Amino acid sequence: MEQAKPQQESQATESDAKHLASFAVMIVLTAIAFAAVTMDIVPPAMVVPLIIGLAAIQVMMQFFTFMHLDFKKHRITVTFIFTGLLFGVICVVALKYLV
Amino acid sequence: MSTAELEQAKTSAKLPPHPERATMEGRNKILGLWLFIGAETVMFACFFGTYLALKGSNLDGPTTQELYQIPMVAISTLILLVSSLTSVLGVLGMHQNNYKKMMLWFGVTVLLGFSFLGLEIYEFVEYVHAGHTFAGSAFGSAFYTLLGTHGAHVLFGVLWISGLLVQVWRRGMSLDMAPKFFSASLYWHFIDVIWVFIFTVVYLMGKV
Amino acid sequence: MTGCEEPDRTVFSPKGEAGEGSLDVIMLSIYIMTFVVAVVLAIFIYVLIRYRQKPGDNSIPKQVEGSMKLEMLWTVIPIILLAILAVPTLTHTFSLAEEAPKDEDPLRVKVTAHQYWWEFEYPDLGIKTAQQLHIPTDEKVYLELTSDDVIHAFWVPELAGKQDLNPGSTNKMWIDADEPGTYEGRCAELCGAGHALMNFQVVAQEKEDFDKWVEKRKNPSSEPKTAEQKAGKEVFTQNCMSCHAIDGTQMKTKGEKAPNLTGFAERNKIAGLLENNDENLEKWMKHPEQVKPGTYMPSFDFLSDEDMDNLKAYLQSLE
Amino acid sequence: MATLVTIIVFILFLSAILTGGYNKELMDRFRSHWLWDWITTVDHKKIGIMYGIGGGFFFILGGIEALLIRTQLFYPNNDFIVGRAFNELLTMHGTTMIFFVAMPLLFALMNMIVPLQIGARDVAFPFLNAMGLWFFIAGGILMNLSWLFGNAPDAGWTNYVPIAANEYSAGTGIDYYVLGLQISGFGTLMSGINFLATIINMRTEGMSFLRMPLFTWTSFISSALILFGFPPLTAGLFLIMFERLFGANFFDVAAGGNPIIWEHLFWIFGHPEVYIVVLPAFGIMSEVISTFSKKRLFGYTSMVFATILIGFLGFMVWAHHMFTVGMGPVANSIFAIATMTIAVPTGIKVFNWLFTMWGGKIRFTTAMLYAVGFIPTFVMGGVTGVMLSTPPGDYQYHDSYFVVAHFHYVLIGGTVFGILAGFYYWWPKIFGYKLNEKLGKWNFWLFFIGFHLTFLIQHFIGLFGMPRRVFTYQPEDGLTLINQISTVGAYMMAVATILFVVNVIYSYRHRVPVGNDPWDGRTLEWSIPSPAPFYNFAQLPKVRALDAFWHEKMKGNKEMEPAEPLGPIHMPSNNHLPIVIVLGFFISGLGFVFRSNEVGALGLIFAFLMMFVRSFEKDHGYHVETDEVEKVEKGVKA
Repeated sequence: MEQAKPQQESQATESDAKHLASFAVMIVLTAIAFAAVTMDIVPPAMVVPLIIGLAAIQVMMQFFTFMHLDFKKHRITVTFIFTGLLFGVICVVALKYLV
Repeated sequence: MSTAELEQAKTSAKLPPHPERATMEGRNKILGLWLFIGAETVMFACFFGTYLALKGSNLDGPTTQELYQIPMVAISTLILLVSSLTSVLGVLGMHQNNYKKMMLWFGVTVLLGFSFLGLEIYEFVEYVHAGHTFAGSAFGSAFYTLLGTHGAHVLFGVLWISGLLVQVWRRGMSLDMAPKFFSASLYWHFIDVIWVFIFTVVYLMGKV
Repeated sequence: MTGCEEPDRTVFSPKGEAGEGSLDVIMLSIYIMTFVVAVVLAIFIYVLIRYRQKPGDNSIPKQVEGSMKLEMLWTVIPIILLAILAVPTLTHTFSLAEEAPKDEDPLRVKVTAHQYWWEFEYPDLGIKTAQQLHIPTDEKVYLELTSDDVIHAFWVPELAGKQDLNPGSTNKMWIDADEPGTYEGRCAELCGAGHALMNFQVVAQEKEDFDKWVEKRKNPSSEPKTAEQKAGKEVFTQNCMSCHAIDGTQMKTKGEKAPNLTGFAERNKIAGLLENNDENLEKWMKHPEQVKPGTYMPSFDFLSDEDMDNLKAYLQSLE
Repeated sequence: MATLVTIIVFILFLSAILTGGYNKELMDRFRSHWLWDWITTVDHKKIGIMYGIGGGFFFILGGIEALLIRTQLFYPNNDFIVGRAFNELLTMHGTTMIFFVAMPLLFALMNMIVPLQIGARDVAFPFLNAMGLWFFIAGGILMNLSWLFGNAPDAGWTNYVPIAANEYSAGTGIDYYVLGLQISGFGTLMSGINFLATIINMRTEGMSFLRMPLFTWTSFISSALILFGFPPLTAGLFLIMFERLFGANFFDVAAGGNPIIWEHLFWIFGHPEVYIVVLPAFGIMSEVISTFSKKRLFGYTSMVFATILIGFLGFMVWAHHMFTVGMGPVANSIFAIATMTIAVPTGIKVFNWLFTMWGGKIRFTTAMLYAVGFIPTFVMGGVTGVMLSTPPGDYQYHDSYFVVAHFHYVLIGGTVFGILAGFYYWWPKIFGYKLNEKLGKWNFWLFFIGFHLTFLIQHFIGLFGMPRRVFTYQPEDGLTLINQISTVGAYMMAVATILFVVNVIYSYRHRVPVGNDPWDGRTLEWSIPSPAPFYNFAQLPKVRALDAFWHEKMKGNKEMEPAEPLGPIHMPSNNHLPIVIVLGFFISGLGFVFRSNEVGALGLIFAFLMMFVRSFEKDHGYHVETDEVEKVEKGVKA
């Protein structure tokens, strides 16, 4: 029972500054993605993998900072979310390439 | 925490640390919302897949290259990313027992959500004038279904958070409200996550 | 009792290489599966007889947790059996998907399915026919399958397995027959009210017979000879021509909405279904909806008896 | 006109609710009625019973449809029901049996039993649970209204486009399918989330994951499959709905669409769906076999991991339903191999069941008969499943009666046998008396023999060249006799079903109360009184081993050791909002079916408004005081 007890740990780690910092990183990642597409700075073949990679990083950041998902404390939640992501990716790939 | 303590916490202004997980009800709610997010992920994946399969079928309508306007997308993205930050600041406010801060940031989130929706409607109107309509082609249908579903989620999220704000405004903060705010903010982040993929897969890849 | 006739189109008596390919895999899987079922049944029956609770025996059996060895055994053996099955499965999957060779000049047929009839076009020979597919024996015929409306499936159990006909795209398969004969085909994908009766026939002929047939189709005798047939052609022009075409005549428009009727007299079946005789032809033309529910063919019961007789005479003269 | 009337009635209704301008006295009488108690209940056991009644009703409906189908096929060129009407029958039979029979009946058992097996007083979301029930009922009714109000859906339960598009399926038949399934699908998703949260969060002290009974495990995995399997269906149904109602073009080739998208979305959902309905049945069989062999389940851990593996692999194999679609040999081969691998964990399960019985003391009660009959039947369905996984073979089997035979072996031999076994097994726990065993045995043998008579022979009908979903065949096809045998078998199953209904009535009339533990059970549910009291456990039990109750019994204890002192028990209060919210969705669905977007939108607005009302509700439930608990416990034991 992973979530049986209310967590009593200190909340010092949960500062506004930390969240602002990760927000800044997200903005930078987004800016890179937009720049990669609108300007000629990346070889054309690399653009799509690059921006999808950036999106994936951003999603992980949302999960683990903004959404307070903790690998150790919420093992089952993490399992379910990642299974969902895996099945989602399968759906996208199948619809794109098998249709 | 014993039942008596919980009863007391329900009425007092000072909530326990991590109030959203202090009750079984709260833990269930948060877990349930996470599971729901897992399900929604797969549903959106299906819409993304459909969009990818059909994005070339624009018939007489404009292509993705002609249609999408990057500056507008950039503004939408910025609005939604900032709203994600404001909603997490609201949650932090709740954790710090600072309910003014919580209300303020969630209020800002609602405003940002509405401005995103306004921008999206404006964008759709532009597209329709450009000949990109829902029934015009398979591309149009897939595009508006994906974006429209996301927009509907934004609308629901905005209404949800507004409802919670009204509740706190009328009755004051309580232990019951904590998981509700926390789940609403989870939902809001999820909407943002979907948008990250929308601007990547729909808009940016439509320009590559 | 009508049920005593033998089934006429089983997958167990393939008349071509493609059907045999499927049957190989089917038979291998049946052997393996029979073995599996036999093992399970043997243990099952033994257990049921041996370990019944006897009256008065209230002892508590030993609570066994499991057995690593046994569990490994029934994990590994199925894997081996599946591996045995997988090999021919994969080779046949690829051989059945073989495409028409580019350098040679194979016989290609474009099959288009419609609600509820089949159109067969030989693009290299310039022939179009319907409901009855003619192929030469001992030769792979490459089919290009597509649909005009909804999804159908092409199935001639004795010759090959199915392949879907999707609107908007073309699927490929090949069939062959190693002995002359008529093979029954069916639509195998639910396609609407008339799905059950969307039948067709494949006529396999020796190479020279097939060539003769091709010649005849290229130069069909479609002009009426007797007065009756001439009158029948008149009825046809007035009533049928907007949907049906007949090659080899000077008719102004050629309908594409319904089966091409060139060489109608040589078809074994009317509408792919009824035995080709005058009585059935009249039944079909007068009440098509009763014969094949959902058909787009309108009823021609308003034709006078004379017109109907003339029309039948003309259609049955088409060679 | 009809639209106007609906809108007026709707507005009156809405204003009555919002203003409280209704007859107070009448409402009070209404509220004290037992029916109101059932309609507003959030008790998982009552909800389970209502799932059972609903599922049973649709089972009879679907069964009648099946009999009509088999009657039409009794002899060649029969003209009893042909053409579109036949297509409507087969569509409604398939859809009803899967969505409105198999799933609700399993939900019935899951609702009744899972909380008891994990030592919980309730499910995680009692309110959502009630909503799930009403969504199922609303969806089922909406879909079956098509028989009354127009033409029924006619494109098969797979509902492939383009035959499901406006152009080829005239009228509103398919709209009933789309909206009915959409509505019941919401309910299913809610129930799935509810069971997942319940099993993760609400287990009692000591009930670790690897001590959970197999039925709970399979319900858990099956709920996870619902969680990820239903969204693709939801997405697909939205696409079809937009296409039919609002002129979208996902599937219309002329407008650049592609019908294959639907096939993929449907089967991405459709294959896991098969496991959703068969896994809980595996769980029931595991419980029944273990109890009536008086032995611990052989290889419990490998059973658990086999279940997880089946669930996971179930997502990777959907395209084996589409081997003939033209995906090419590479994709076909990959999906063929992936499909074959599922045979391995399934095989593990079968042998583990056999070896659970090995060395045991087998008692042939009706529940056990169903479990025993299930093993060879399901093995038949399993081996034909492996046969179907080979593309070259599948080219022949696909869409023929062979497939029909295969999935009926899995769905009846697996799911229906499982459900019946579950009912015979858990009936005393829910109602406090057993079903009659003698009638039960008649019921089993008739059903078992009728089933094999109907479907064994259908493998051959398929191999002899008869496609599925055809309303007739030709006399010269040589298929007459075997079709007739199949029809006779179907009627035998119908008699068996009637016998089950008779048994339910007879057993109720001649009910003899049973104690806590009528079967010498092994799991927690047998440690509490029968019927289970509304609060389930007076004191939550402490679990010390797998088969917790058996463990205590072997140590000489009569009861579970409590994990908490006797105290007031918190219970959720009844609520009428679930049915009211669902009513909004139902009206919305009906509105869209009748192509009235106003009513459709109004229904949705009403539903969301009611959800808002729910969010503002301050409902903390109530407490059952200790003396009342003691009174109930004594009353049951006396």
